[in-house]
Amino acid sequence: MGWETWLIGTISRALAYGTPLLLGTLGEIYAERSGVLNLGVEGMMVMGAFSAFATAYTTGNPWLGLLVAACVGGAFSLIHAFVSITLRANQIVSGLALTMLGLGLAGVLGRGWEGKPLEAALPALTVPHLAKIPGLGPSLFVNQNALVYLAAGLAVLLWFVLYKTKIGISIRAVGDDPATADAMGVNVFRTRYLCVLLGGVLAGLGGGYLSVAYRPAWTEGMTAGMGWIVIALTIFAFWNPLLGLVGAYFFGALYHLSYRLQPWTSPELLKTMPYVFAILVLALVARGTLKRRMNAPAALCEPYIRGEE
Amino acid sequence: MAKSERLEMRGIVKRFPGVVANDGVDFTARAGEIHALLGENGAGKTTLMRVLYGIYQPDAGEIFLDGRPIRVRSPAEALALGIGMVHQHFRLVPTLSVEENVVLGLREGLSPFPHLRRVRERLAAIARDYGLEVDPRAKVFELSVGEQQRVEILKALYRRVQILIMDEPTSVLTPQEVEQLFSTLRSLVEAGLTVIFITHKLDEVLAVSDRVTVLRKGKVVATLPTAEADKPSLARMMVGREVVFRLERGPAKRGERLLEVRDLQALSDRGLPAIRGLSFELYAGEILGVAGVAGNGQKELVEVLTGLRRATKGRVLLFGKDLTNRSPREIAAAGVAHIPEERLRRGLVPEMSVAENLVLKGYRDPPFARGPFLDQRAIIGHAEEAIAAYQIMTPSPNTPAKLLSGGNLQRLILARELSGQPRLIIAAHPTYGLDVGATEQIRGLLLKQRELGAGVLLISEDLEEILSLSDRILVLFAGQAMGLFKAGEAALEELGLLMAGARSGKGEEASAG
Amino acid sequence: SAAGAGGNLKAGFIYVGPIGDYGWSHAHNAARLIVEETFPWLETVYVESVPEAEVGTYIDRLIQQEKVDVVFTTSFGFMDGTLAAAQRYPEKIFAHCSGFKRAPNMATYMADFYQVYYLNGLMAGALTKSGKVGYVGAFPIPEVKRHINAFTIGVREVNPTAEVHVRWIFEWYNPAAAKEAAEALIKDGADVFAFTEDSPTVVQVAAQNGLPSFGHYSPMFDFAPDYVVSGQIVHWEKFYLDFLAKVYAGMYNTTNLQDVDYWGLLREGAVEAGAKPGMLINPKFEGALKDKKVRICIGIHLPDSTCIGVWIEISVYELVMLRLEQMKDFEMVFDPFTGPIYDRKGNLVIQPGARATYDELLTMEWAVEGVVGPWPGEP
Amino acid sequence: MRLFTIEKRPSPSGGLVLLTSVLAILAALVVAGIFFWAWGASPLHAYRLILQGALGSKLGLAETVRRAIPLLLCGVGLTLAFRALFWNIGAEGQLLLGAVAATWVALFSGLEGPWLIPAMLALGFLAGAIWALIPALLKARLGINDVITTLMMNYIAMYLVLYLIHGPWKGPQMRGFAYTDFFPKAAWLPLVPGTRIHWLTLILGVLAALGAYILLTKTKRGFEIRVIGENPEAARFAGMSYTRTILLVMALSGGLAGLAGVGEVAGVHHILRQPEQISLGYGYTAIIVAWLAQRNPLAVILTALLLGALMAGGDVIKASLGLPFQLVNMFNGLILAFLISAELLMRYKVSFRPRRKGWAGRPG
Ligand SMILES: Nc1ncnc2c1ncn2[C@@H]1O[C@H](COP(=O)(O)OP(=O)(O)OP(=O)(O)O)[C@@H](O)[C@H]1O
Ligand SMILES: Nc1ncnc2c1ncn2[C@@H]1O[C@H](COP(=O)(O)OP(=O)(O)OP(=O)(O)O)[C@@H](O)[C@H]1O
Ligand SMILES: [Mg+2]
Ligand SMILES: [Mg+2]
Repeated sequence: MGWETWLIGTISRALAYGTPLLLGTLGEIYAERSGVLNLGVEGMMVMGAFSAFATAYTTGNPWLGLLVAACVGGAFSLIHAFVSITLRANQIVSGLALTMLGLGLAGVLGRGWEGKPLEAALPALTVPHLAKIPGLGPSLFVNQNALVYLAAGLAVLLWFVLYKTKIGISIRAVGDDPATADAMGVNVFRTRYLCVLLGGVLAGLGGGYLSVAYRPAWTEGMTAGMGWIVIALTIFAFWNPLLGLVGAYFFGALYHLSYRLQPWTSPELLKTMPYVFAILVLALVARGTLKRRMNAPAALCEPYIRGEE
Repeated sequence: MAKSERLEMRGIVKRFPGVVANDGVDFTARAGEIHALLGENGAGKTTLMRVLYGIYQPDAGEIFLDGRPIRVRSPAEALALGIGMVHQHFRLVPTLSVEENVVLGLREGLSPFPHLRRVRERLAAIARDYGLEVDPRAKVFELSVGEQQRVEILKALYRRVQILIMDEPTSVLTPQEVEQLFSTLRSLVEAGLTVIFITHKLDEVLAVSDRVTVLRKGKVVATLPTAEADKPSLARMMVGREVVFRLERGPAKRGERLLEVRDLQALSDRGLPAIRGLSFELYAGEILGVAGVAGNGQKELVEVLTGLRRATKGRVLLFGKDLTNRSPREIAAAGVAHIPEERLRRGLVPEMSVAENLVLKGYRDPPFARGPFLDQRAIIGHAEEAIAAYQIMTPSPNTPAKLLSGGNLQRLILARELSGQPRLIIAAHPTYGLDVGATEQIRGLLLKQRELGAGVLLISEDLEEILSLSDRILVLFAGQAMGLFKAGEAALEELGLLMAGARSGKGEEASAG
Repeated sequence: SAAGAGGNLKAGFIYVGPIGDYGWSHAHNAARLIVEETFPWLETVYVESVPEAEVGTYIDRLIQQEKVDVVFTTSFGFMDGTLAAAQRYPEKIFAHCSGFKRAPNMATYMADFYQVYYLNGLMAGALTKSGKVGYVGAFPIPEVKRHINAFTIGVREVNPTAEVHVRWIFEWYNPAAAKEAAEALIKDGADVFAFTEDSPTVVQVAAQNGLPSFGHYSPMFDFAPDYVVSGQIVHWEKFYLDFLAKVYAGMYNTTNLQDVDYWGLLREGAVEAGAKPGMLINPKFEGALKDKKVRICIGIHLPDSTCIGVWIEISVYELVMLRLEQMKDFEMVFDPFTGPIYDRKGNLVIQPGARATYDELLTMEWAVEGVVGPWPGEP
Repeated sequence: MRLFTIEKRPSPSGGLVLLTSVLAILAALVVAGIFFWAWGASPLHAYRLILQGALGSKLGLAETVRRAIPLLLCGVGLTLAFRALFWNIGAEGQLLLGAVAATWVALFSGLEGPWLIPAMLALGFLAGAIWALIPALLKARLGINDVITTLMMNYIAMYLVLYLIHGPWKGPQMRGFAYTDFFPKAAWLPLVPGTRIHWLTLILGVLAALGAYILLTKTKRGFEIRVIGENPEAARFAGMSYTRTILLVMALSGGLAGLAGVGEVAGVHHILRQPEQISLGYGYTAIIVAWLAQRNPLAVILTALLLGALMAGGDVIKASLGLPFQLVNMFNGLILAFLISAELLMRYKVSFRPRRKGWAGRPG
């Protein structure tokens, strides 16, 4: 088989598998940019997956399912926001609690929803004319979900907002130096709440994509650790939505290749790559000015208490 | 002098646990004036202005702006009312660019986009008008301190403030930069703004202000036109008694050479050269003052000498031994005491007890340790002695250090650092932020160590402190020695020139001698 | 002993996965519900998602606190824990699914699909156009390898040059992994799918790409009515009904289970071929299967294409029916693992005319000719 | 409008800590009770069963203690790391490495007889320690975030175990299934008769708790650990080596988790199997254990037993109530969430009245 078909196949799968990762990562980037580490991504995603499926199944409308998933993910993230921002509790522990809670709750609620085929799945599209472009067409425009393009568009939009708008400046300021942002009249609490909320909404949406588009069915624990890859990806992307896009597709490609390359290499090796890469990337930029420019938001993980800088 | 009272604060009271920082303060300021707010450390200047800027809510009192009563609930509201403040510690996000910092928090129009081009144009115009040039695209962490201050002023002006509060703006500037700042301030008041200028330096009050209000212990002593004031009278008002401008100290009895620094080089946190070929010597029985504007390598020098930072080149000989790049522990063990710049951040463990803080360095050795174990009884006993000897006010040796007041924290540090009879004391800003009593006590302690034959390396931004304590003065600029003077030889303006980077032949000669 | 002879019985079921996996544990639980419904004297309890090493704990709980008389443990990983418990509680009855260790009070049981996979392989061989059939396997263990080999034998019987491409996901249950494995196979050109994994993912992926597939374990017709050709369906209740009835009647007791080993194939009705119960072949595919003709040897078919017997030409549809009847026959006149069979390295693994023994089936590590892809543990 | 005001407390008293912890657990019980109720089980009945199942019988008690063993070992290690402000989320991976090392000793080292168990313990400790030293070094030398690295290392450890059991270590006696062969009997940890409690590891856990307590409160090293945890800058200033201390702490923390791994494979499984079967999330649950103990190693003995009881109670949820097992997960999440929220009550004084004077009041 020619290398073009390999490339096309890999790209097209990278988009499909990378999309839920991308959605989760975009959200986590915003949350972390505002200074809140949310380790509850897995929990929010799985809640999103369940609620999307249940809604789409009952109403027959996958888009409604996605909407509900976004709302549920958002609502769930507010628990973390409340505990870690308002109550100033430890963000790490709160995030872990959220993951446990989400996996448990989705499992409990999801009882009885297993083994049901979803008629109203989000259909895969083939974009009429673009699909004919040689090479590019089949990689990007054949048999993909609308959400794939939505997520990619969102990455660009969120990049623009973060780097080119006042809102983005406020978010970055809140994550790097909340005291100064506060002094400049930026509402630190509100900014953080909104960013965490956005993180939850996008994680929920990513979970929803899994259960109504990627593999239209509900089974408990169906996120299978994606939430943790999202945490790794956020670092890998240096908290930049565009790099998040690249990273999500890269990890998507790796995941695909761990099956594609099975005749030649051990799948465990390829599957550890996201985690190994996350550590390597951190080690690579650990020194010098790179660190200043590309490092984690300075106030990440630190609850902001006015007057306790 | 304009007639109208633009701002009036009446009967402002602000209490903190254990202190009344503002005790019924009346304060007025007019359009088109520079109004100096003078007072000692802890007099309540910053607190009063923070009340005005909406950071604190007063416990009593009212504020009028152009005759109308206002309530300032937050800095955002203050800005909306045309009140801006440049803090002692800058409020800039280091990773954002200058223009992004200017835009931060701005509520101008409905568009979420910051219109950076328009920002840049207006910034350029303001900068031109008031002599405040900076590159709008530079990241703040790449700027010098003086430039950062300019960004702060630009930020306020961009928000069209009518009242600009500057909290001790000169402490981080060279005399030349101070001059430039003053001329900027003058052009601001010519344009009709009100500038409130916080300081505890008399010369600055006389040099720049139109009127002055003197605060002491949270109360207003007087408000008067600067023209009617002079240095001694202001000083009396400020301190509440006659001020001796020179401390009594005997002549130096220079002993053996304790410290020899040869062609030292080191990098700053940002990886830029911070110390660039520095050489000097320090002898037993003398105090060597290091004068210089903040950010010219003082911090790095202290850190290299105490083992907290690596020298990239050069040598540090302590007591004749080469201790370049040795660990803090080895250097301390050799007999070097370190009174650090950042008391709470570096010098103490706030959550731990006074007793434990007192053995922060000595815990390794007897009598505090027996083998791998700590001897609690010895540690408490030692704490009780130190508390008595250094008059540390604390409920008990087991009280967490964070509950102590600033002066007591510094006494605690001195008690610890001076306990092992050090031969060399490196003191960074030892009296910064302390009240007069504590300041005098601590200066006295340093002089006593000098009498006992120790050498003292004194780093301070307070020129007056340097001049009054030092036997010799080293001027540091951009990581290099600009000159070395004997006490009494240095004139203030010459020091100022050197601090600003101008070379002088005389300094070179002195360093040879 | 509490168990047996007339008194009411209480049976405890221990599952390794969640009952909602729509695979293995789901199927056992469905059977549990059937037996409970059928026998008025029977009460059941179950525990799901039991970690392998915890089986002993849960048996203790079920026996000491829930007072059960019979314990079923349904995962290979439970084997030694169950054996230890059988020794701890000699007065209770145990049955362990998929293992090979027994005791006087511990039987074993297993329903195996290899014959069904062979039937599905026949159909897959007829339906593939690319000559590549995709197979997603959970773990490279003998059970799955047996399935793949039987399936491949079926494929090659109809389509001698076709290949079965295998990808492993190393998990019983991971929908995303199954999906990407299936997608990888599609990218490699596979156009018909079978799998051994506990979710309907592969069926869905194939259908999304307009490709036919075979369900596994539970009826998966509903997940893709236009694309599920046939599949494997298990009837664990066949075993549970028989075993519990015999315990109730006192035929099985705590002393005579040492050699009780249920091995359920088509003949026993423990497994069924079909897209859903009663639908052997999805009517949508009947036409294609009837159109495809093959020449088969009735007799002994040697590898050099000689036939000791007669050659006949029939449609694949008829062939499936024929083989099904032969395997269901009490004599089991046909079995896919009948020699000569060569592994893909060219070794003769089953002598001409011989059938794979029970032991050979249970320890099967080799891959037949036609299997393409990684094969961990290949001799 | 703010509904409550918050002021910092100097230091919480022991009684307050206990009270708030108990309150948090009660709150979690109430919320979880709603789910029991919604599932058609009377919460009171359920809790009674759980209590009985975890503590009210010999079987329950034994199970509680057995589950507490890995929690105790990991939890003590985590208190040390947390005291030094090192966020070790990686006990799970360190535990797995201990299990891998023990397996190697048992099956491939060629050692025999009485040497096996000591060698397994030693190598398990070492392997866990080495695994933990990687993120320790990365933080001390390069300043890389510890939460992230320890978390990522868990996954790498997981795939390492998977690789081993599918590849080189797959047991020839396992009929092709992905397990190693059984350990020789000499490599099985002795049990308390009639239970599954591997007492050797239990004793090690209690000793570790005592040792860690003495280390922290009575020794020079412990003083350094506490100073570094409270104020790393001051520690550097005082000439304490951050690198050395963090390496020591993480070696102990990872080593203890490694011992927990040895206990699980040598005391419970006697083979190496799928990672999520070897550790039932003990490394993560130990975070709750250490947190509940207020990072006090002695208190870990109690909190490990408490969480062990919860896990044993979870067995009852599954076995006797036929409730979905995820309720256990949910319940743990709830406790954790309430617990950290309750910390606010310990560290701050919260008064539920709106501030009259607008903006936050306490300040800059
Ligand atoms: N947030 C606070 N909490 C408690 N006490 C405070 C607080 N801020 C200031 N104080 C106390 O109030 C008093 C006045 O402090 P303030 O900062 O206003 O003095 P200042 O005149 O600005 O001194 P300096 O010259 O050192 O800046 C001091 O005793 C100080 O310790
Ligand atoms: N709290 C901290 N968090 C992260 N990194 C730190 C922290 N404290 C120190 N480091 C980093 O750890 C490194 C080593 O610090 P350490 O105090 O051990 O220095 P050292 O004593 O000179 O080294 P050595 O132990 O090799 O002699 C330094 O690069 C420092 O930046
Ligand atoms: Mg001040
Ligand atoms: Mg060191």
